[in-house]
Amino acid sequence: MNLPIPFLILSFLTILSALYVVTSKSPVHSVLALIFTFFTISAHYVLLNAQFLAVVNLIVYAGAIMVLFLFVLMLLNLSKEIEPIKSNAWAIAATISAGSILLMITAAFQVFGEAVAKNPVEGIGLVKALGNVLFTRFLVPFELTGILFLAAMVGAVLLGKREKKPTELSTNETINP
Amino acid sequence: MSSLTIFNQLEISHYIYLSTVLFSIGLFGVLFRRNAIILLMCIELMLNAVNLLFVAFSSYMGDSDGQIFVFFIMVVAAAEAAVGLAILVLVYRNTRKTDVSVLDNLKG
Amino acid sequence: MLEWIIVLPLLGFLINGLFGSIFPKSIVGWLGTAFVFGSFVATCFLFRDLLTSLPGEGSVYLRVFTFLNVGNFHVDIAFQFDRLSAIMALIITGIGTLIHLYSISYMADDAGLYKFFSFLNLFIFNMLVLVLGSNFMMMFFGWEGVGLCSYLLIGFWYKNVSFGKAARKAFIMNRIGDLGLLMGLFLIYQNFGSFEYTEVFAKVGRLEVGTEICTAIALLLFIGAMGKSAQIPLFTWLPDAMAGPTPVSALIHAATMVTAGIYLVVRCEAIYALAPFAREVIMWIGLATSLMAALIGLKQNDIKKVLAYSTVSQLGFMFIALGCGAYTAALFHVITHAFFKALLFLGAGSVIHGMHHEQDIRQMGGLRKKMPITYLTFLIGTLAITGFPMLSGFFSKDEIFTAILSHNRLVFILGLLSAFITVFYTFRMFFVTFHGTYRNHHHSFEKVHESPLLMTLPLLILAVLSVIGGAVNFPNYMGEGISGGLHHLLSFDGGGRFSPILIFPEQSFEISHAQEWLLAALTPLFLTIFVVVRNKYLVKAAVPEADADQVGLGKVLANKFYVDESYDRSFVEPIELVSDTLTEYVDEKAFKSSFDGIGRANQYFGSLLSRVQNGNIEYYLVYMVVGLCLLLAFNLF
Amino acid sequence: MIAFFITFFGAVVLLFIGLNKRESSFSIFAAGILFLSAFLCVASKFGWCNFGILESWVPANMMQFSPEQLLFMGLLSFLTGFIILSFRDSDIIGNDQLALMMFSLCGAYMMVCYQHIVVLFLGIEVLSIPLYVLAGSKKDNIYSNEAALKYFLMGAFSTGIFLLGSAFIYGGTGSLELELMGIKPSFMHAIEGMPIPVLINAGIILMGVGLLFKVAAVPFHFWAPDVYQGSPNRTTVFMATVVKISAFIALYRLLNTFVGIKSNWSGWLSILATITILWGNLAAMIQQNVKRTLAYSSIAHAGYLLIFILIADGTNAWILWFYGLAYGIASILVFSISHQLYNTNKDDTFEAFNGLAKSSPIVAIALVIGVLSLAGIPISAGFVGKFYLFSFAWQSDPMLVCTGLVGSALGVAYYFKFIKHAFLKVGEKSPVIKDRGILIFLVLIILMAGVFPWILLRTFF
Repeated sequence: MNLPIPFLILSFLTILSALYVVTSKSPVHSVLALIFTFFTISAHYVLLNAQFLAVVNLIVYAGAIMVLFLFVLMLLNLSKEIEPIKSNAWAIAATISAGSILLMITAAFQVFGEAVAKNPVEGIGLVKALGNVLFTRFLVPFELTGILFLAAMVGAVLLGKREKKPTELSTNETINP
Repeated sequence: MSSLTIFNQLEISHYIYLSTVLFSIGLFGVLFRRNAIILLMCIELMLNAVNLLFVAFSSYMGDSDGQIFVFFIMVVAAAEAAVGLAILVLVYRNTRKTDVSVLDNLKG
Repeated sequence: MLEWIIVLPLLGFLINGLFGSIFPKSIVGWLGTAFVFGSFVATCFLFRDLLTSLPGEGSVYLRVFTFLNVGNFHVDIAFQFDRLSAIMALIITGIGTLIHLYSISYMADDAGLYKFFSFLNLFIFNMLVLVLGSNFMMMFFGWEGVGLCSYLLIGFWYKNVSFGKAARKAFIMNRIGDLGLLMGLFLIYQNFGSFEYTEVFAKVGRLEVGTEICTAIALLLFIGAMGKSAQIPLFTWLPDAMAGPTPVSALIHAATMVTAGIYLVVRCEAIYALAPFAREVIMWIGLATSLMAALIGLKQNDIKKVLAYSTVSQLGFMFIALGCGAYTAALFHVITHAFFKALLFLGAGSVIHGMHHEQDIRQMGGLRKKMPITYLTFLIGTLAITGFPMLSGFFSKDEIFTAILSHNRLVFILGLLSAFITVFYTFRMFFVTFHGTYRNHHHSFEKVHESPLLMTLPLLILAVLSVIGGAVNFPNYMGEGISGGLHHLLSFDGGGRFSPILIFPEQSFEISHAQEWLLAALTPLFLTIFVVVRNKYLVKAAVPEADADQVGLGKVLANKFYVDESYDRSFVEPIELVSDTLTEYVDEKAFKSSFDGIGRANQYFGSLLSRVQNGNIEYYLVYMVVGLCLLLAFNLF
Repeated sequence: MIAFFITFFGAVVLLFIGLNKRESSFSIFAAGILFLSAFLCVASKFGWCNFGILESWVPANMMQFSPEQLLFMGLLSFLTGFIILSFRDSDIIGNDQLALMMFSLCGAYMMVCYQHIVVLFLGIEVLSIPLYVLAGSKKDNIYSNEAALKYFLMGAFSTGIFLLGSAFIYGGTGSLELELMGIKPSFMHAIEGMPIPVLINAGIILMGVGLLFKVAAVPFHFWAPDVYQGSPNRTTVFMATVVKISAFIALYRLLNTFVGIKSNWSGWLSILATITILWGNLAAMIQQNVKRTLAYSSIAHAGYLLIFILIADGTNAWILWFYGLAYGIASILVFSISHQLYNTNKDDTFEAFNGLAKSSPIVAIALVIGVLSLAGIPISAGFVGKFYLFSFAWQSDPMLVCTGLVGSALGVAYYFKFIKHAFLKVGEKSPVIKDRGILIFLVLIILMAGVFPWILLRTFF
């Protein structure tokens, strides 16, 4: 196990910030920590030679989705809300449940090992290569995401608009990244 | 390129463990927190752990399907977040709360 | 002709069910009766052909269409009118017609008259499908159908009263039986590749006696029979079913549906012939049921409950006969039992009608003056069920006992005991109801009236049948009955008779002269019991105790004859004690509570599960993750 | 593919023509489109018409339109058409909701004919996202809100689990294509003593759990009763029928890929099937609320269908088709009657059925037939479906069949509650039941499939 230093540091930061996301009392802090986590994950993508995804990850997740979260937090004025603290029993139950999943999977890998052949190909993570695949092989699913977005948009509008005056939409929920 | 040299030193098991840990942290958050927005964020964290794993496998096997899949996951996560937040706002409008444990009228 | 037998009741159901509400009330009943009568006439025509035809001919097979035909499955909707189904169909449509006729008057005041008649017609239809179907699937359809009708008709008068518990109990017991039946059917299909009777029995015929698979199938089918025919331990639903209108009790819970189990066993005679162990089980369970129900019947005060327990007891006799391999005797008893038990139930209905819905025999007494026809016919029914010489019950019981005697002495003695108790409780009911003085305080004696002609006519017809019904199958030493008796109709003598019936020749039950004498000597014994009962309930006019004060038995009896006391001490008291014990501990506590227990367990588990479903999403998520953990742990390590 | 086009563009047209208007004619339009799409599916199965041009640009390793898939798509489209038609008078009819339901149906199509996990994943999401919205579409109703939030949170959570599973499978087998995924594990299984990699084993479980959530199998069913109860009736019946059936098709196709290592997943799946059957039936017995009872009954039906997944061998998908048809039609029938009764009585317990036989006997008979079909009593389609299922399963797993039989036996107790209340109790109100024509048509389908099942199967399979 000689781990490269950059991987170690990045992983450490990722896990640390992820833990902060789930334990932080303030929702805004959680959001910020989550954005930081996304940055570190993007850095992992760079390590893995997936440059395009690294950028997309930042734009989509950190740039759009998390802004949406922040927006809703601000809108509902939840940033100050102190969440009722759960009892210790809950903490224990949650820890045991999540921990046993973790243990189970990692222990299984320890026992049986994993069989993934290392066969890196130069440059598959670049826009050109990915775009080529996306618009040939994956054209159909790509088109189908259109249905997904349309459905999500119609749904968000339906939930967001006010009953009395159907023409007036409350804009905030209908934003679609 | 320096990232390539680092890449050559990495083992796939490192990424499997890292993603599993991240996934479990997200899972723990889902179980532990009560605020619906935080729950949603924890789910996003779980999805990111999966993304990381996909990218790692994809790079290791030299197969681009994994990275395309990640692309689709991001797309779906965005749509899901939009609808999820809309539902949340709706619930907030009626109950003035985002605490999931308050909503337990349906049971039995 | 065969199609009309089946279609007519269905038509009756549809017409009454769909348009009954707009017909005038007077038409509805006659319409329902007419359809069943039409079916009866059709059955008679076909039966005449069967009687006059040569052995092996005369049976009718009607394939309507193929129900399932995919892959290896092949199930036809097909009907078969052979000698066994002919007898059953005659009982169903014949008794059915009489009971419809009776119901016209009995149910005249009911608002849901059209519903009642359409359900009755539907029942007749389903019962006919059960006995006329040419394969196991058809039988199963009918089986489920009669269950549904029984459920609807039991609950017919329950309008607003909650009967959840009783219904659930009846349900669970019947479903346990159905489960056994279904699994038996699956086994049959798996092993013989078909559901068609002829094909299955042809394949069964090649197996050897004692083959395990036959024993398994036989036992599973018998579980089904237990449920429908109310045998231990699935019998307690039948007394509860008496809550329905009396004609329903007469038709479904005495004459027809409950004998479906007997039909099933006789139909599968080929399988049972190869499973001696299963037959032994059937015999002992039949014996236990017959004894226990008879003992419990001793202490019942509700006139319908007495009859219900006596039905269970008589069904037990039939199963004893089946266990001995005496299929003809069992079927014979089905026929005579249908006559006299329908008669008794309808008589009881007439009494209840005359008494303005009073069912407690302690509230009756002296009714013979007011209801002469009912009294007379009821007397005939009572004599028939107790096996009074030369009445129908005598011949069928005689045949059963002959079979038992040549099979197993211990069973013979215990069966005899049960028959004696039958005499005891039937006459007890009879005397308390019709003799003595009137004891009801709610209605004056003047208001008690004889039932109208529409109700007494079926009683008279059934009474005649109960008297002469034995002629269907006279014992050999008295010459052959109608067309040579049932043996002639059913048995297999290698001469190419219609084969689905009794593939294996029925053993003949030869008994020695000494044993014949023994049987003959039983008559005085019966008379002795008759005298005892007469003494207690008629001469001394003892009124059965209310449930509350069953202790002071001796005080009730006047200390007239020492012999009476000794009879009581030596004979009556022990039996009544056993009966009390059985009623209180075994029936109430063990069976009822164990089935209530199943119901309660369901309830308990159900509420446990719904407590898990507490509405809080956090718990749900934890449960899901725990489930996931268990799955992973189960599979990965 | 034609079904996709028609359904999707139909929904888009509906969105445009119906802007800010609420009319029940939209429902008829939508149902017409869905019946057309169902018809075209069947037509292209029989080769009456050829849409090869449309399908030629779909790579065979993404989606596949075999006759079997076409029939399943036709079934789903047909059921959705009936749902829309029989709930025309739903108190909130919006063209947007109809469009969302049709989008959701597009997702169901994807789950039927996927050949690549990406399409399956997109299908699940396209199916679910409109449903999250539809569950909460009674916006001022707190129960509806709760249902939406519960469904959404748990659904998103299960999506995460599903994705982790597919990542594992991807790593373990090196591919995301359905055809290629199964090769490696079966090959490894064939070699003596070679363990199946953890990645594949765990991946199958995790992906399976993602789909088992959608079909509401115990212990991933907790959302079902609550969400079914809280959602608007039309959405509930859509969830109980179309969503469940399509998820089963997806699960069936997914696990059938790994049929080479069946011993690795059949164990836990049969345990889940047992628990699901018992749990669903036991919990249903004590319910008073009609929708909750039907929700638990649908959980029990999921249990029976899990038995199918265990016996599926690639040639007997017709069992699933037939069972789905029988279950779907009967559910729509019972749900729509109870919906209309609810509209009259404002009572969602069994008391709402009181006296139905007297006030409208035809509806009561329709109800009886629907309930008998759900319970699996002869001459109804449900019986035939169960019969096929159990007799096929009997060869391989008699214990499971016994559980199934016990479950059905328990089931009758609560199904007969409907009949008891409709026929034996007296009700004060006489409900207004519209659309008897549709009810009678549904009854005819049930009886037809129950009495002449093999004609139906011979025609289609």
